[in-house]
Amino acid sequence: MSEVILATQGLQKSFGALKATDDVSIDLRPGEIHAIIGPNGAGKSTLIAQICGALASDTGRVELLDRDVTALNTEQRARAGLGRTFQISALAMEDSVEDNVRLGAIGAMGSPWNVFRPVSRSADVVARANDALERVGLTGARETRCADLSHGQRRQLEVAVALTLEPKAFVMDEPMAGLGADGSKTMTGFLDGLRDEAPILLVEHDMDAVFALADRISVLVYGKIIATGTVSDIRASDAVRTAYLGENA
Amino acid sequence: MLTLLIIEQVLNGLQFGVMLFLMAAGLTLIFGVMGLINLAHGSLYMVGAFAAAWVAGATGSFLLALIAALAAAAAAGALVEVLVIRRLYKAAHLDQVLATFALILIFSEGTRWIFGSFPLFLDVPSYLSGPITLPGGIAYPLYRLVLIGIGIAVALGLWWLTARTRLGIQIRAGENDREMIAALGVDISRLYTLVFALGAALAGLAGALVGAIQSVQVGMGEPVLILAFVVIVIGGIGSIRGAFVGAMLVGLTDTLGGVFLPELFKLFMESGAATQTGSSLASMSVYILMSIVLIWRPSGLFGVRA
Amino acid sequence: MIREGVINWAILLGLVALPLWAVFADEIFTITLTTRVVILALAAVGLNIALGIGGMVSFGHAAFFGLGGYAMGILAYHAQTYAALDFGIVEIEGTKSMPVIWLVATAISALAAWLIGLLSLRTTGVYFIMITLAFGQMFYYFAISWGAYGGEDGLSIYVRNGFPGLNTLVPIQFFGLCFVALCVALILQWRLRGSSFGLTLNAARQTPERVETVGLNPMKLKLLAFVISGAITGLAGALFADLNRFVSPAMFSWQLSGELIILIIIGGVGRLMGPVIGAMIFVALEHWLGGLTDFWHVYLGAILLFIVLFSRGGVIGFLTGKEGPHV
Amino acid sequence: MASKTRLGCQNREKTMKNVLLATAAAAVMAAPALADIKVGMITTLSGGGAGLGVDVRDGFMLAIQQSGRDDIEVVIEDDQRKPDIAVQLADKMVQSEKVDVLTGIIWSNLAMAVVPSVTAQGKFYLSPNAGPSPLAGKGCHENYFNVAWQNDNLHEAAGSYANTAGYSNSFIMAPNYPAGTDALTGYKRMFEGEVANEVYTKLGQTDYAAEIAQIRASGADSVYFFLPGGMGISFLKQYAGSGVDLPVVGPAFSFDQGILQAVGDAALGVVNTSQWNKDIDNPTNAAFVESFQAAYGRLPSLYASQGFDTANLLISAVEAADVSDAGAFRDALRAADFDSTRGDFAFGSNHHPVQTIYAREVIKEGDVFTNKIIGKALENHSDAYAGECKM
Repeated sequence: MSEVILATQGLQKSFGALKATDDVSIDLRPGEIHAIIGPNGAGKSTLIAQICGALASDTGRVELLDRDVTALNTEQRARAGLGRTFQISALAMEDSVEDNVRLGAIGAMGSPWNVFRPVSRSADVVARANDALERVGLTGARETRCADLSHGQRRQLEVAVALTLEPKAFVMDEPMAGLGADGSKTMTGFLDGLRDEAPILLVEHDMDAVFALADRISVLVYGKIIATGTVSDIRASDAVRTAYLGENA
Repeated sequence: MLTLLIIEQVLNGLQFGVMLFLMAAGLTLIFGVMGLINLAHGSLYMVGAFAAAWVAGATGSFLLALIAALAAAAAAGALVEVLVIRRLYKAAHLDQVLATFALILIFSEGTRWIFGSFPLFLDVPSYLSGPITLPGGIAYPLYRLVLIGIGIAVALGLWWLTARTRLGIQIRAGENDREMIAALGVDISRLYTLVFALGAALAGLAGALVGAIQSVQVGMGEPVLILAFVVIVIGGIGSIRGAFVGAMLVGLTDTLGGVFLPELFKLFMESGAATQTGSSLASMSVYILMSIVLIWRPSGLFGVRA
Repeated sequence: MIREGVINWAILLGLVALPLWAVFADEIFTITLTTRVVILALAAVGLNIALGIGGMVSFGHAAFFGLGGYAMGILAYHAQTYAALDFGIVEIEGTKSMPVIWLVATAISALAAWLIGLLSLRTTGVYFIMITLAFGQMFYYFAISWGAYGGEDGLSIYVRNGFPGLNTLVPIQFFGLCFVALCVALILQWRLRGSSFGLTLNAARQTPERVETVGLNPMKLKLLAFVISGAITGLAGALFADLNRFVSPAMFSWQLSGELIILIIIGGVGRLMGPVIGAMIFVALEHWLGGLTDFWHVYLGAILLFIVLFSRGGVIGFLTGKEGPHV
Repeated sequence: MASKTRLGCQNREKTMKNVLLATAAAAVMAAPALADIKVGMITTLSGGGAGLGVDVRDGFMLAIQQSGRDDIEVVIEDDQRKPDIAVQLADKMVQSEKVDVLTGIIWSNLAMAVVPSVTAQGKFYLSPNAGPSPLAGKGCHENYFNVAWQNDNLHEAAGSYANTAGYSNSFIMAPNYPAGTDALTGYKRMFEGEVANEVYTKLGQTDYAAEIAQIRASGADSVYFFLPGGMGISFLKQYAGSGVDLPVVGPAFSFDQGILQAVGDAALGVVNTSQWNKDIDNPTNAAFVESFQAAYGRLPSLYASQGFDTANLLISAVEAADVSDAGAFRDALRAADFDSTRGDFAFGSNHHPVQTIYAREVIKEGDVFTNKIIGKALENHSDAYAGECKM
């Protein structure tokens, strides 16, 4: 097993004069949760988009399992082992919960081309989807239309879809956003156990969750990583305090 | 001789282009601001032409006819906006297509009901008729030069309107963010009616101006409508500048293609067959142009990338 | 509110019962009219796969309808005149056999759909609507000026093509053929909707970025859907040509593309039987209103307007009380 | 529902009275009742080309009404100028209405879609307008009669007129579709001079600036154009404003009563060719023009005269034979024993008219633009395809 699962080197993306990300180099090691924090507009979403291939980088590279995936597009990176969740749920709202996880399972198996056989008869797809639903605790809601789900359930479903992919690394964009205290606690517990399956690159605003979960934290401000370290390192960092918490040191 | 012919054909292409621009400008404004696909825009063109023909017949004044065309089309536009279109802004594009298609049917057959099945008479006023001689010895119809002038004037006016006036700021804001301008206290439904009426008036003006040298008849709007859509798609939807460039491209391609493609084919084909082949290709040329532009730039020349 | 399944069976039953009644009542024209409904419905079922499931609003499906029609027209014309089709390298005999014609019609339409889809799918939204329109218009103007096969006059095929074991000249038998074709297409759409392809395609319409993140290419999914869609509409074109024993460039016109879209909206976008009920209503309106007044388009327009403004989700949406997919 | 009518739609009351009178007369004279005959009319009554269909229908119904016969039932349907609708209506007429005779189609492409199939089913078809060449030549049929012209006729006449007018170099132009190609072929068939340029425009084109510039540059001494409907109006208005003053010749279609008012002064003095005009000097024509104006409040057009003649041909056949005896009925039609608005009327071997085609000039009578005959362009003219017709 490689020492580093996912790594970026010198990633940069500009929108006109604005540098959304600037020379970002981070890595994700086996078994860890690496959190990215930063104020609004710091470039977190841009960074995720660059890592997952939704946005082409101006310079820099992305490596997954020692393989350069910079030139690959989103779907190829997904097949290479990246499992992403979205900040704003990107679910098929008109479809049932079950269909949404099955989408992930079909993607993971690379088998979307059968136009005639009902999905329900593909035992492996069904099993994989059911498994993911059960793990996030959505089995009871499998028939529900996605649009009728509560906000918390949608976050759970986002994670479930990523689970079906059995990725080598998760990239999660604010999985706690909008969850209540209870929801947040459940999700935290769940992610805590997930790190053994695959490491998680976690972008999150919920500081309690971040401090509870993260093995390492990187702080992104104005597109630059200003600090990387353990929870206590970051808590102690003056630079972070100045830039992020807006306090005058 | 050939240079003269080319210059004359380029003028023709420009004239066709500016008239397409009048149609396309309204269409692109309405789409840009309200997000509405308005198939009935061609009907407003027809309304303008019929109003002009009717007033010109009654009063003999071309100027009054033009004013009537503007007024009638703007009024018809505002009426339709308030009665029907307003309910469609939030609807899917598909519903808009069906609803405005239904409006075409109502407008067309309604007009035939009122004015009968035969084309109406509308002519160029005597003070604008006949050719004038341009430098270089080209005899060119004065009226067509006037059309080019009016078209360019309208284009400049629209530029001024969107870039320099309060209404223009509201329009541009509306394109970007509806909630924002509502939050700024702009009466959004009045703004929409206004923009729709403005677009309609431009279409009506085009109908009246073109009606004087073409046939004022039911169904005259649809071919122009399709071309106007081609124009705004080439230019990039929502962009007035794009509409202008697109209109010029389409006008020139259509005119020059129709003249020179058959001649081109005559270089290596037998004359009759060349004329046929060239003409077929010419009639497809505008659509070929559009597909090439879209394959190259999927959001048109000046469109915002999705 | 009625369950969609019940409505679907009722529609299908009505569609069979009407012509059967007509046979006994000797109302031959009713059979012809119902056959027209079935064929238009078939074309719209094809479009509905692209539009309703895949979210591709094609304003150029007349291209495939026309190609299917001309496949029939050209093959039958060469059989009729006993002149082989000369491709320079190979010569192909014309044919009056429906199965062969259908095969050619679907194959050619599928090929064209693949090419058009490949180019058009670079665009989205209104641009997609317009680029498909552009391709349709190219075929239209080409057909008008293509003198070898009648140009704007079109091609008349004097005797309807044959099908082994049937007498296609008998209206009810031809109806039966078309009805079977429609049923096959409906079964295909129904199975497709529940298959892994249908599931991913439906997701690709709603959230393409999600489909990418599970490792699938939404573009390829849409392209296949567009090809299937075009092929079915092409088959409908061949049948339509056989119904009229005539093909003309009008089959390529943008009005026809528009009509197909309208059939779907009337019935209900993305609904299995949406195109069928849509075609029934449209043909009925066209037929009955046309007799009432010269200015029947005004009433047709008013009715269509009413449907859009007051019945989101089309007739089936109205009956089931459920909104359909958003496109 | 079909508008089943025995009467013109515009003047229902008046014709009702006529029917009553006619029935009364029949009762008094106790004339032997002839078998009912049912006629299906498929024509264009809505959309852009409706003017022509309305005129054909009105002319046709006027003749039926004047005949006072109540045994001719006419079913009228609107084809919307769409071939597939026309075919559908033809099926309806044959299968459901069970008509004996069909008529009414304006456009060649619609005729090509309908005529071969209905004649093959043993019905009679009387064309009041369209005369595509295949139906006059190889595709002719014993049950198909054209009362108007073969499509090429007016163009041939124009070519012939151009010779007499002394033109030696023509610029010729038509839309790029079969009727357009036929038109230019027809002109060239008779024209003895040179062709400076042959231009095919887009069907439905509305702007002719480019073509006018070509005309100016061509060095021709005359212009021949075939641009039916709105296309012709557009061309003439633009041509008049262009300063090019070459003489223009065209077929009657762009100079007919219906659209002439929309062209206005631009058409004045233009010579066009037609087999009919309102000043053809015979009693039938005079009565037709007068009664048409009285009934509909407008001058009759070429199309109205064709509709009128078609109905009178039909009536003459009904008087002579029973439609159930197809052979006898066909012979009666072939005899063409009726008073035509064109004077003497006769069919050639392919059931197309052998007729005189006039050159007429656009004039202004008071406020109304109309035509005046200035000479004969072709006399007793048949068509180029009759030889290919094997009946």
